[in-house]
Amino acid sequence: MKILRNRLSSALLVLLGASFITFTLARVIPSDPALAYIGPKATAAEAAKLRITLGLDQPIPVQYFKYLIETFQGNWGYSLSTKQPILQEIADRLPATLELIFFAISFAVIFGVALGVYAAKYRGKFQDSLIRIFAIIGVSMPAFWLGLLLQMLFAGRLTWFPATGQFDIELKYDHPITRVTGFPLFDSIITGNYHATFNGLHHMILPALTLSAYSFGLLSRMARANLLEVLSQDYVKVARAYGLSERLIFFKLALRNALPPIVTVTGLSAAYLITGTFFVEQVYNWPGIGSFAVNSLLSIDYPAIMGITLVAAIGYLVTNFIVDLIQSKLDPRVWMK
Amino acid sequence: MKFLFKDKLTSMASTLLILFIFLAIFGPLVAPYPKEGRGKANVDNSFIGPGWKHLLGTDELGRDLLSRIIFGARPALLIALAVVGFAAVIGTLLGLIAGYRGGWIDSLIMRVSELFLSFPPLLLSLVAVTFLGPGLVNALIALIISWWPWYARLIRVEASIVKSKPYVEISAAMGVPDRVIILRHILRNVTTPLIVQIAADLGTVILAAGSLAFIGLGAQPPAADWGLMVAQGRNLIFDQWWISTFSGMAIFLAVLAFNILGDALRDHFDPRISRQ
Amino acid sequence: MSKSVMQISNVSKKFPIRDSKNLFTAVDEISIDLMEGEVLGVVGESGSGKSTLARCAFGITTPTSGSITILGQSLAGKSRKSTRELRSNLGFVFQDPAGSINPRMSVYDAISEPLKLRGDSTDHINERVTFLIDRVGLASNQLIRKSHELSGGQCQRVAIARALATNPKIVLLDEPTSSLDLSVQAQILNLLEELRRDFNLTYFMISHNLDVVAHLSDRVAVMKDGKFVEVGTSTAVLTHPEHPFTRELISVYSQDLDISPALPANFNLDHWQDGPLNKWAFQNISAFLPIEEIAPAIKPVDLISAPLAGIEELSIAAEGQEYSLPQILAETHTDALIVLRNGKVAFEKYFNGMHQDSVHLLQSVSKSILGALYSNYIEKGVIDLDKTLGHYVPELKSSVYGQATISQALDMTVALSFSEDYTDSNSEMARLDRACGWRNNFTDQDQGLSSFLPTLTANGSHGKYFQYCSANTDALAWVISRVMGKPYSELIEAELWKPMGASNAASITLDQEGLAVGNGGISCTAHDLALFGQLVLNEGSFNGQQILPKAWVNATMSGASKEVAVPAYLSSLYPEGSYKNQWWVTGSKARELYAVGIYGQYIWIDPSTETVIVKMSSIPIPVDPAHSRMHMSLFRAISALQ
Amino acid sequence: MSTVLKVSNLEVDFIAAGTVINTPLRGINLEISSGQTLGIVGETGCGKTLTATSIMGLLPSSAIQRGSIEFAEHGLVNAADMADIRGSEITMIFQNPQSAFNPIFTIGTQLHMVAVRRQIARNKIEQLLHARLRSVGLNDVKRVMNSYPHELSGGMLQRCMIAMALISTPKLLIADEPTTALDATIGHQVLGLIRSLQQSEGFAMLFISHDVSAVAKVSDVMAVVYAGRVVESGPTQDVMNNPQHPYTKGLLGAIPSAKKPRGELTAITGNVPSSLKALTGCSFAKRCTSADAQCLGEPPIIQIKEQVIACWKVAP
Repeated sequence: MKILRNRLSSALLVLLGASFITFTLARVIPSDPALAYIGPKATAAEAAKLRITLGLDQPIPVQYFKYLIETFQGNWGYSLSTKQPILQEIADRLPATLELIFFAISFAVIFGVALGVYAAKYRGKFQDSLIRIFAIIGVSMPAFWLGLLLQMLFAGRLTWFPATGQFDIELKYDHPITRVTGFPLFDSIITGNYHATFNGLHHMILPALTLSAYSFGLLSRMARANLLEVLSQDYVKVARAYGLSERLIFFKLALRNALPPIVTVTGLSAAYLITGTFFVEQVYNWPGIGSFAVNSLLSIDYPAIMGITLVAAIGYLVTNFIVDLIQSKLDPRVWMK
Repeated sequence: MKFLFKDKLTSMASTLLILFIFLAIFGPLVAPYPKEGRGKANVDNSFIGPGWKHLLGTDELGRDLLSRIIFGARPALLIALAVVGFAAVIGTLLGLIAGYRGGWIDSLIMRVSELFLSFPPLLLSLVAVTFLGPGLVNALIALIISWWPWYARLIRVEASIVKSKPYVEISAAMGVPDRVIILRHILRNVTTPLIVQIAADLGTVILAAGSLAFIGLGAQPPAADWGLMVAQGRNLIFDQWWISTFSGMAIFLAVLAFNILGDALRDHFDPRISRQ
Repeated sequence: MSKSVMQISNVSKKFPIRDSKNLFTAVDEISIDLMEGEVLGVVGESGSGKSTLARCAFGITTPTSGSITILGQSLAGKSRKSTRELRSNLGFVFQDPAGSINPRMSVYDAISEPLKLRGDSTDHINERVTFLIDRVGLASNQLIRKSHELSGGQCQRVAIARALATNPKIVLLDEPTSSLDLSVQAQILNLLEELRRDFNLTYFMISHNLDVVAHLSDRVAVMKDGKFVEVGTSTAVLTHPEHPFTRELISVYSQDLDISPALPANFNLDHWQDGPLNKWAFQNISAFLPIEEIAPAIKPVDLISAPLAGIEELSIAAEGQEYSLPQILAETHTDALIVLRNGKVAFEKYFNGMHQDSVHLLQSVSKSILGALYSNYIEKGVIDLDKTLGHYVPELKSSVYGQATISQALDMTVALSFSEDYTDSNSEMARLDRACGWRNNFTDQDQGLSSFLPTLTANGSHGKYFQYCSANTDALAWVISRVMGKPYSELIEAELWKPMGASNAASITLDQEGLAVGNGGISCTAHDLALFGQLVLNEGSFNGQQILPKAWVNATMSGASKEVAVPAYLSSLYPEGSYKNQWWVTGSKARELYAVGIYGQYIWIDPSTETVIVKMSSIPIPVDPAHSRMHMSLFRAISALQ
Repeated sequence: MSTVLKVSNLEVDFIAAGTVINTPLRGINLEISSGQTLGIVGETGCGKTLTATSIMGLLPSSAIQRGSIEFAEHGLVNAADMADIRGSEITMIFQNPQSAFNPIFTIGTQLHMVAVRRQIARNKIEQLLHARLRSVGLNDVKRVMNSYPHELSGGMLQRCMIAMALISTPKLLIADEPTTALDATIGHQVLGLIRSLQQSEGFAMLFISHDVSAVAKVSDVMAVVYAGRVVESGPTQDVMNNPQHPYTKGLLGAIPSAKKPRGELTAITGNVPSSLKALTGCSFAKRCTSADAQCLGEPPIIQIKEQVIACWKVAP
């Protein structure tokens, strides 16, 4: 329990630091938020007035302190481009992104780990080399390019999958999704709107595959490497000396031992996916937080950028926390460290 | 250097890398249309598909894509070297101090780098480059900002391992000054992991720089930048497919080559995690 | 008389413990002088603090307290630069040969490093390095090599050459040969001795290997837990070791191997208390049950021997028969018998392989020790006799002990659903044994006392009748350990064993969670148990101090209230008998008091004749009325002797 | 006394890319009778551990084994036969108890797995493991079973390892440097334990160590191995008191002790050869003070009473 409290307090500290870095970047760097707010055509007088209303004339630490308090109170400001509350914008878009990440990470874990294990089992053989080439291609592939290629091939040429969006546009009229949790695909399942579910899955495949390529490569490499590492340990030799079957040694012992690092890497790739969505959503016009982020970045919508950064940092922290939690269940030595 | 050609895959990667370096240096001399490579528009020739005259086709402004890609090799390699170089220097310096000195300065340096590492990868660069203003140099700075902590962390761990080696303790006990110990004993013994990390990162930086350029925060037109070129062809992907496809291919192959060689380098220097 | 080149005075080094405010003391107040030209060897096991001591002495780390003087000067508080001159008098050779040389540096660079630091000219450096490399037995073509091209022995030679570069006076040898093969170790040891002679070096050597230390050193210091337990010349330490640890260490390096059998082949945890297995088991509890030690006094009390005439010739009438002493002792499977008369040893005899220093399980005599222990805490007001056990240990609240008071538990008047049947493997007694780890327990139930005791329930009203239940004592042991926040064994040690001057370590068995088995788990020597008996006889005053409250002893001797009903097995033996404060009282005119344990363990105290009798036995069955009567007759006969 | 293990002319080659790169075992001959301990002593790289690996049939695929191994009533056995024998009739304890146990399973789980493999009835396993742990002096059975390896000391883990080795009541126990990773006093206790268990259980033992005094303490017969060959073997007392082979003499003379004058230990010059690939004749010749041209030929086997020596320079 004490450890949990320590973890939480250190997480808060990290968030504080992260928000400070973003804030500093936004304020100290010579781009004028006021100008960004009212556009380049504004007069100097107008800009000065706005600076006062926005509190930009006050010293940076005071501004930061104010920002912190307001953020904590849930007042994350208004987007400069959409003029909507940031929190609202993020809440509206987050579910679509989380669904995308969920499918991507599932692809990556299932195929990555399975192929990594397979490669380890046949190390040095043809299968192993093939999987390793696949994996290294996965980690070398620019997501935005892969997205375009898949789009061109499977949506453009073969028309097997839709090119963009999370659902067909007509769906809104034919089979509207009743909002329950806000997660559209999930809501479609629990409300029994299977037409929408299938449509959503159909739309999901290309973006999720694109997004998962890097994590897939990472995971299969790590799974293979860790498994081989475990297989070279003394305790595996002992297990062999005591006549335990190779099957048991490989699938029950070694795989179980290799699991903790695999979980760590899964967490790490989930973190990669957070920024990965920026590019993939851009390519597939996915109505998620990633495309919102890119638009905000391009329009220097600084309240939105700060909000998104904070959410991403929280997401990263939560991922790490979950990883640690699983880790402590998997490896009895974790809490000792 | 034999390990760079130890098997077919590695040899292919090495060859590819040599080709990229060659193009980065001599690109203007070998590009079929050097002027177009530099950015000169030739609107009459726009959107010609791949063929004998234009091996990889032409873009919206009628420029020869092959020449553009050849011209893109230099900025791609330069940004990779610059980012990794600066990040490694800053990170190594801080890591050495933290690892050797320990105590409060160690805690300070490590807490600060942890803060930078608390963002999902690339996010900090994206935010930084936004506020710095789009452009190649700013993208470079932004990437350095988010890259140095990795080196600080790596070198700190390595330095604290070397620090506890008997030869360092003996030197210190003999009265050798810290500065000399850091340079003579510690720095020299952290170079291997440093090189391995640099090799592994070069490809990743090219990928990251390409990503920044793709969403319009990196190099700006009319620069011949691979990421930018993919972005320019993005909306034409269904019809003028070659623009994005070939420019992206350049990024992919460069990253792939670096990654394969990074693996080879690591296997060579660090047989612990070698994979047969 | 040679002069001292290094003085280590009261040096301590403490390290912070992770996640704790306490400090770990690696080196604890060590003082020693290093004489010119001598080899001082420090031997100890891993974690003994020997390396830390050496590192403090040679200025690699700073001690937490204490001072170090090298050649009359101190390193403390001075910059590294200003002490360089002094440091050039020190040389270092460490354990890890490969780690001693920077893998990126050549042998030449390594050896010349201290010379360059001193600012020697290149010519001089070259000359010196060539001299050194030859002196340590390496060819000069090795100078361009790097450490990974050298063998372990060669690396160590390079390390020695570097250590000698600046003509040091004192050289630290930190496990210099530990990672070398035997034949290479011999080369290095020979080299070290040769160099020492030629250059008049002083060695401070540390090693875990007594052979190596003894071979090379003039003086040996044996280190354990941060302290020197023994310092002396090599011969003296090896031939006349004083400290037990030194003796143990020496035995490691001798030819002997202690191969006393671990467990008898027919050992079975379900039957070890019964004969004939108990003949071995009662003396070897620690071989099969987890125990905690109860340390003896630092200054043990020696009892004066004053043999009482006539004991040997005693004839005892029991069970309609006349027994001679040897006969009755054999009949009751005696392992030890001690008789104290007026505080002197009147008779002492051991059987079945026992001797003065061997310990024997006390079984329920342990309960009476708990009774005595409680008296102190009751007097101090730590424990309130009228509070319930559940009051002190909340886990017991919902059980019978939520209602029963401490005093009822001490007098065994708790009305408890409990069958004290030692032979029924389904009785509560057997369950208690399983909980204590005294029987095999392959069920999920009764895993430890803390899971068994809370399940006990009442079957009547407390305080009305005497019902002997071992569980009461275990609950009481738990209570006192919880109240004091210390293991039960430590309480006995602090309140009884040390004050009364016990000579040998006793022990108590633990359940799987580390709770002491208060009902019968103590083992001790017959001699120490007799001391304890004498302590009670003396009304709690012994060894020059009042150890137990006088009033408690008197109250105990008076027995329980007449209103408490007594079972037939007791009243048939002693018509006025009762049970008070975990002691049995005969209720006769002699005011005899006794402690008894199954299979024949006794303390018999007769104040009327100032007699204490301790008997340890291994009768094959737990309880037998005939044996009880024989013991009564035996003790009364001895006590009656003039 | 019947022979439990007989190893004749055991040779091992390591190959890489089709060519032999090293021949670490150049003809090992060993024989162990039931209830007896054979101690193998030798320095780093002499092939002690490889001999054990070879007997267990656990050589890596890059190794080629020649010679014969006979085990108890099985007669000649190959690596495939060994798959059924190891872990039941032959068990092994290892040098480093900390790494020999899997860090993420409790000791109980790991012992359990071995017991299940030995096809011990499920309801008997618990009882058997309890008895085994008690017999190696671990009385706190429940706590030990529920502990993870990092929660126990090296000495306790080595006792657990011994308990694991005895689950199947083996005919032969191979102990590979079982005390090297332990503190001297703890190691000494473990040696005593192994020896007393051997007396009560009657298994034969192959005890491998670089520590001559440990071998002298526990073994009935000993074999001195140098560079992949047994150079001298015989009853331990005879070899220790009356060594014949120059290497054995050197090794015994190299043991430091307070009784030997300082600076006068017998130091064998030079180092152990790093590769034995093209070695011919006596492998010790290069470091031997009494070697001459004759020693380049394969050394004869000389028998003096019960001692067997492979040397040109020892007179029968």
